Amino acid sequence: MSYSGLLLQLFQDALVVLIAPLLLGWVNQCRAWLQNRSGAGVLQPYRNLVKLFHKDAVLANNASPLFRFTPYILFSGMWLAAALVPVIATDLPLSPAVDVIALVGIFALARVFISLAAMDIGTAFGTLGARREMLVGFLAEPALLMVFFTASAISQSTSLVTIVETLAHRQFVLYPSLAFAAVAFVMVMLAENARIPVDNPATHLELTMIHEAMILEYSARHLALVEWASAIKLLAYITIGIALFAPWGIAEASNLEALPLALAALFLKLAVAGASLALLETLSAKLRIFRVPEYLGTAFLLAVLAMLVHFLLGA
Amino acid sequence: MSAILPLDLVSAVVVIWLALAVLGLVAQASPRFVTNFIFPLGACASLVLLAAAFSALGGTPDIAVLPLGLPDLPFHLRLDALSAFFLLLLGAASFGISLYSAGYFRTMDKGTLGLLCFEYHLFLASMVLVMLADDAYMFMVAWETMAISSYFLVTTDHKIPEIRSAGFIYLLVAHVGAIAILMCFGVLQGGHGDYTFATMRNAHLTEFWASITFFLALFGFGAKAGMLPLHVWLPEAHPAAPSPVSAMMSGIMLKTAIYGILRVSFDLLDMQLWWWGVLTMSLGLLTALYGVLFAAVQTDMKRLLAYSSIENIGIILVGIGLTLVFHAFHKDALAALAITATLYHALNHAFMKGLLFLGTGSVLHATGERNLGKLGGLIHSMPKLALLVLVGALALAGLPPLNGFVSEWLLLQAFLLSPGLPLPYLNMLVPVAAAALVLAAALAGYVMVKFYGVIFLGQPREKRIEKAHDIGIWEQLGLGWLALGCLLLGIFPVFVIFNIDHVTRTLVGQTLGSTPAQTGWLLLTPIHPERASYSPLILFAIVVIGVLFTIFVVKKFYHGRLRRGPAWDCGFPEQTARMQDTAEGFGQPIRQIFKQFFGVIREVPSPFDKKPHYHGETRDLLWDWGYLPIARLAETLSRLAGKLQHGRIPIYLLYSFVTLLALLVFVR
Amino acid sequence: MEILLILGIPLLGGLLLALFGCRKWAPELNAAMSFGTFLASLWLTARIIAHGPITAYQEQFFIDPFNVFLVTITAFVALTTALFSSPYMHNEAAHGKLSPNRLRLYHSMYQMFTFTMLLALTTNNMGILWVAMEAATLTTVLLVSLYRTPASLEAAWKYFILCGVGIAQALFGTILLYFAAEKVLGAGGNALLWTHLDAVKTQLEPTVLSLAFVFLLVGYGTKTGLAPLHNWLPDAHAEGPTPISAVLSGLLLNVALYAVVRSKVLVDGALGTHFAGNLMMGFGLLSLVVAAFSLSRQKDIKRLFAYSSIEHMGIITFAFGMGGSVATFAALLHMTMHSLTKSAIFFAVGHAAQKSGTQMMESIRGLIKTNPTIGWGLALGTLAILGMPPFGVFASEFMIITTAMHEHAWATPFILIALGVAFAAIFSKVQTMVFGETELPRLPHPPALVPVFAHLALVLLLGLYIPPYLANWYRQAAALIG
Amino acid sequence: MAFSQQLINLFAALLLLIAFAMLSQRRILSLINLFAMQGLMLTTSTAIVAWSSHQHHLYYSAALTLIIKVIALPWLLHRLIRKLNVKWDVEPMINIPSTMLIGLALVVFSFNLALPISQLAGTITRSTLGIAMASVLLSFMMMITRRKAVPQVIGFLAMENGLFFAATSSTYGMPMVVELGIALDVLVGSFIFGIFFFQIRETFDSLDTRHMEKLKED
Repeated sequence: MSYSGLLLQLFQDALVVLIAPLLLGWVNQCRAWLQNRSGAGVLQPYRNLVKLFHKDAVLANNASPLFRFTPYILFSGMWLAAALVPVIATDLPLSPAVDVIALVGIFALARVFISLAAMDIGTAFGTLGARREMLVGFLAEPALLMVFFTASAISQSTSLVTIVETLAHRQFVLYPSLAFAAVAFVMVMLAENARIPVDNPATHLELTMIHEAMILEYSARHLALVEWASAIKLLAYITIGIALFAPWGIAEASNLEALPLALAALFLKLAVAGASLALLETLSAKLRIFRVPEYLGTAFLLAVLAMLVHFLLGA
Repeated sequence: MSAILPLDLVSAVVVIWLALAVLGLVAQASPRFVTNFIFPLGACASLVLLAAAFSALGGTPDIAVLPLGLPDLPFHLRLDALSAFFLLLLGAASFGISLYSAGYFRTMDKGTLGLLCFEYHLFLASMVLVMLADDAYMFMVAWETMAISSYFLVTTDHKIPEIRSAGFIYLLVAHVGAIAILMCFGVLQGGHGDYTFATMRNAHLTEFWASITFFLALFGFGAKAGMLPLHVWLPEAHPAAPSPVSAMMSGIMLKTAIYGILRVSFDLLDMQLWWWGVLTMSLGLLTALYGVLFAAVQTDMKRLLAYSSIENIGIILVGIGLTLVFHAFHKDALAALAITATLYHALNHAFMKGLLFLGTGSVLHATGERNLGKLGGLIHSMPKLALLVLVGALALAGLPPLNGFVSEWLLLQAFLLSPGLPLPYLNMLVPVAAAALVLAAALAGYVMVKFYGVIFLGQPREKRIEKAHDIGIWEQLGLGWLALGCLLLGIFPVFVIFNIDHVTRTLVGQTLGSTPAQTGWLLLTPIHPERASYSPLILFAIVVIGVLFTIFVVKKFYHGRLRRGPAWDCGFPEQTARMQDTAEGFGQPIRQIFKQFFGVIREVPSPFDKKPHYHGETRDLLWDWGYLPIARLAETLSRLAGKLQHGRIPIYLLYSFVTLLALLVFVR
Repeated sequence: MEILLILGIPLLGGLLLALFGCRKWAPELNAAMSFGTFLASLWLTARIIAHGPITAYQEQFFIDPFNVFLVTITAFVALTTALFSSPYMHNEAAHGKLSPNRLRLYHSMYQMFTFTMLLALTTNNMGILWVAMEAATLTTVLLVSLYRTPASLEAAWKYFILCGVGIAQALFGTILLYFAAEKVLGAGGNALLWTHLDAVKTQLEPTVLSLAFVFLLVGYGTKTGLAPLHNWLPDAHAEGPTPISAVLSGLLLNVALYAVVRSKVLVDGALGTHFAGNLMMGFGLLSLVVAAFSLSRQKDIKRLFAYSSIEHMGIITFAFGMGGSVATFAALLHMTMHSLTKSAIFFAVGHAAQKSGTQMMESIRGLIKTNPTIGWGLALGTLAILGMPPFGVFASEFMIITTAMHEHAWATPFILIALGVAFAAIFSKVQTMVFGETELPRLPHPPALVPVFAHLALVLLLGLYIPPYLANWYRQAAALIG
Repeated sequence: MAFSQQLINLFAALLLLIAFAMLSQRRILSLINLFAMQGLMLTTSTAIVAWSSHQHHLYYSAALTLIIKVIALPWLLHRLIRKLNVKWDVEPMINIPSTMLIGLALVVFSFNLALPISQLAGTITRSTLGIAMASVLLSFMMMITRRKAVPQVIGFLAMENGLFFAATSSTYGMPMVVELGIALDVLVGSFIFGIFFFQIRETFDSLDTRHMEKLKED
């Protein structure tokens, strides 16, 4: 482990926490534009967080310690996940500790905790949200893993760094398997981050909501942490997508000169990804909750197909 | 006098347990003595067993012969790495369970307690003997003693007809399985009544007979393990038994079946065919999916856990199947990886399922309620239990950094590395299998959220549950031990695998590619650091640091003002705790999606009912498709056999006459 | 001398009890006589083990390890059954079910039955063997109809006719045997002596012997309860007094099978093929399967265990049929275990039925609660008979099934199914009797449970440890049978 | 062929004839008479065998047969019939012609079976083994086709006759001990039959075995 690596790791840790709300703001802004609204500006998520942190927390009478503890777990879990994805450089000292499977595990851990917290108060919304979240989770999680497996099969490794290194430095070859995987990944990402067509982050309509239903009882700093964690999660997913499907421009190991360029590439890619996400969301309609399993099932099948295609075509 | 061998220690533990069993029967007049003395002493014996097994892991096999058993076939004992590993599992899990039992059985009435103590320790001793047996006869004796003693444990509360029928089904399946195992040994034996495993190891069978042996073993041991379609006894028997017994059956006894499969297929048989592996893997996958789906729709907490045990056995079987495939193609490094994952998962499951079953025991004890629809909010009245069970639930859900994740991670690694098998179809099958496995694992998370959330979170659905008392010191010790195990097994996998390697070496002739000496104790790298690595300790540390850091920052920079208020009532003020979402509701999406797999019986009230009544039941379709037709067939046949006993002398004479004539014709 | 005692004591007992059998102390006298017989049999056994086979009284009696082992079991089970029968009969008399005259008949015939069994075992003459078997039928017919109820009369009549006809076939078989032997050994008394026959068995005419074996098998097989000749057995077991069910199952079936096995040895020698073995295997399997499937529809507890006896006789016959040292050893062991276990079960069943006043299983409930010893005796006995280790029945089933798997794998699916079905049928019924709730009163006379647990303890012991001298004894017997 | 052998063959044929007659007989009294006659045939043939082969113990057998089967048992049966007041006709379950046909087939079958064995016999009476076997099977047949207790018993005793004939004709008789034992058994058995007749009669008011079909599986 080199000092530069350590430095890089710390830098990325700080970076992901700080730019996550920005990304969210950007997506929202793009969406507003696409919907012919002027939008609240890309910095609105920061303002929200500041506002929430200043409020007094209100806790339900029968909230247990688990309820209060969960936002912290959620936040640090997501932070860890985002910090592990090689976004600007592949020389991350922490990355051997967690490979793609463990990454999925961390997401699952966060999901289980937020669901449990949602059930803690015992209101109708909380449990309903938890149930739906777990429903989405148990279908999305395998799909995500299969996407990862396809990439792993190509690179013969489950380590994210190795995957990225392999994919970033290959010749530009069209992998049909990766194409399938990419579609599946996007579908999973939409579901996992509570975006349209699975969930709508902007409404509190009881018939459809998932994520918002779970965090209904949170307020003030707890809510701030949860929201922030969601933003980091979105960032993490998008960076994973970038790492898997568009890793070009990433900095090589201990190559500090390449860093500015990599950073620029990252921001560019994030901007494009955020805009496309907004576009995607605007173009599609919210699904009925009973259609969600079909949607996710499709994603899962696509991911499995990706893997099969890989074995069939050897690519 | 040479040093004390591990085998001597293990045998001493058996003797102690048997003595305690008898002591419990003798001392049944004094329940306090039984709970405060015998059970803790039994737990101490478990610790000795743990230590002995641990020291035996790396050593050469110890052999002993007891002057008991059949003539020409005294009881042969052998303690090798495989048995040591399972003994370790037994010792570790039973230590916690016995400690817990010391507290749990306090309230039991006198006569029952003495008997229970007897059966409990006999059960433990017989399981040790199963692992030690080195000849078929002793194995079977120990095996069936285990079945009988556990049967009587299951039927402790025999006044309830359901419990009786649960016990009956259990023993029936166990017995049929045992006959199959017996037949399997029949093929393996050398003829002339030589039933020692040593002879069987040297026997050479043709492919056909080896396959027969394997199937018989898979059938026989699968019946005990709860493999599909022989799983039906499991969700009946586990809930029926007192919770420590359920914990022991699920945590330890099922593993004896795994031990048996491993012993026969890797030790006694001298060949492994790849399609055995495919078969085992397919059955394992079916079992896992089936188990987890049914777990998701259960409303009885112990049944839920029982189905979850089925799922985990499925995962273990997948591991065994994969090992067989690899081993058959001489990919020993991969086989080592798969078998390591399998053994690891078996060990993990003993801890997690033991913990959870004991947890349900405490819930049952405190509330008298098993139905998830009536529990809730126990985290307030039983905070200690809630914390300990949370560990178990997270572990069983397969979440990092706990132990369940490690073994699933290893197994997935094995799947990912499988390409390169010489058969293309197999290569295609593997990703599909991996997908199914991942699906099962993800569903396990669903199940655990339901399990934990409905029991411990929310508001108590019944008034009396609010006054539930928390667990006592014995229970805390027992549960704490198991929870600690879940955590330690989760964050020190390298150490665990280092020890499992001894077993791996004896089974598949190779160990994992890297040793701790090469990569350090921190990083788990099954093949090569480039390919995959995982360090739960670092992960755990980062999460803990992250949490602490966040808390610190939040505390530091922002005020901590907090006030309590009622939860939002959705604008409907007459809400009661009974209106919370139920366990059945939680399982509803699963039932909806996989409705073909369930036999759902529902009575839904119409909007105009004066006294609305809702009843929902999810049936195991295998009962209707598999078992009931068999039962009906047996019934028909027995009616035919009954026709023979017609009651009329001339008819009877005619049988005799016809038999005679037929034989005379035959002789001609 | 010992033989004289072994046969003399029960004969004397039969005569004495015919005179005094109605007295109050008759059951005790009965037990004392049986005890004397048992001691004599032990004496004989000790001598055989020490000196090997003997013949006595102009070769009319012949004792080798095979039959001495059966003599010991017979004497032992007769003793324990006598012990059990004493409180049982007191209870029956107290309930007014039996008059003093009937008791006299019972006790006298009990001793006579023991006498005929022992005569059948010790005689060297195949003809006398037949005579003793027929006499055994005659004595037990009277015992089966002891209660003089319509059902018991019917059972006894069926028993009488079916076994009478069956045993007549055995006589024809014996005649054919004599017919074949006479040409080698010459006419006269020696041609039916088993020792002589055994010496010349290879010279006997194979065609005649195979024909003879068919008749002998059908004849003695009827008494053994082999399907489809078994129809008398459940009726006779269910309707007679329970001690008689115990000895019928525990002793009579064994002795009948002994006769079949003796014949098989000769036929095997003469034919040099596996003809007799094949027949026995076929009958054994058929009995096993038929009995197993008959079990599940039973309502009467004694009928249930009667079918279980057929099942076990099937297993033993199958094992003898397989032949070879291991299977024969196992068959002998199974005979022992079955005798001990089944009689123990009948003892427990007798008390349970007496207690509830009915043999209908649906009326017997919660034994463990009202009378734990009976309940546990029945539960453990049932588990033992179902072949659960560590009880000894398992030891023999273990050897039989593994050997069958090795040598006649085609038969094992039948065994698997039959044992599974039998287990389901018996255990489901016994479980509900042993467990559950009940409000039954206690018995006027305390039951004799020593026999039950003595038998079960023996069975348990033999499942875990067979003493070397016992093993040797079995091995010698197995070697004789081949 | 020696004269004695011809005689024996003649009596054997008569024995078989009587077996057939019994099979077809409807009246119970005639059945008993036929049984006595069969016993007489048996006695005579035994005596002839004894005379021609100089086997003296066969004379005892003949005497025993005469006493038990010709005199004692028929007398006993007659007494019983009188006491029990049974006069009804015997109603066979299968009609007589078919019974006879089956009986015929049985005779052919047993001759066939006995043929190779008879070749081996060293005795002068070797051809009679088939007849003995046939009469045993015919008696068996008779027991199957009769419903009432008394004819069943007569069938049983007739079977015993056939066996006895087999013993004397094909082997010059069994050893004396055995014969005595068999005779004792037959005697005791008959007494028990008698006891049973009374008990059955007392309990069921009839000697029809149709009353005794309660014990069965349903």
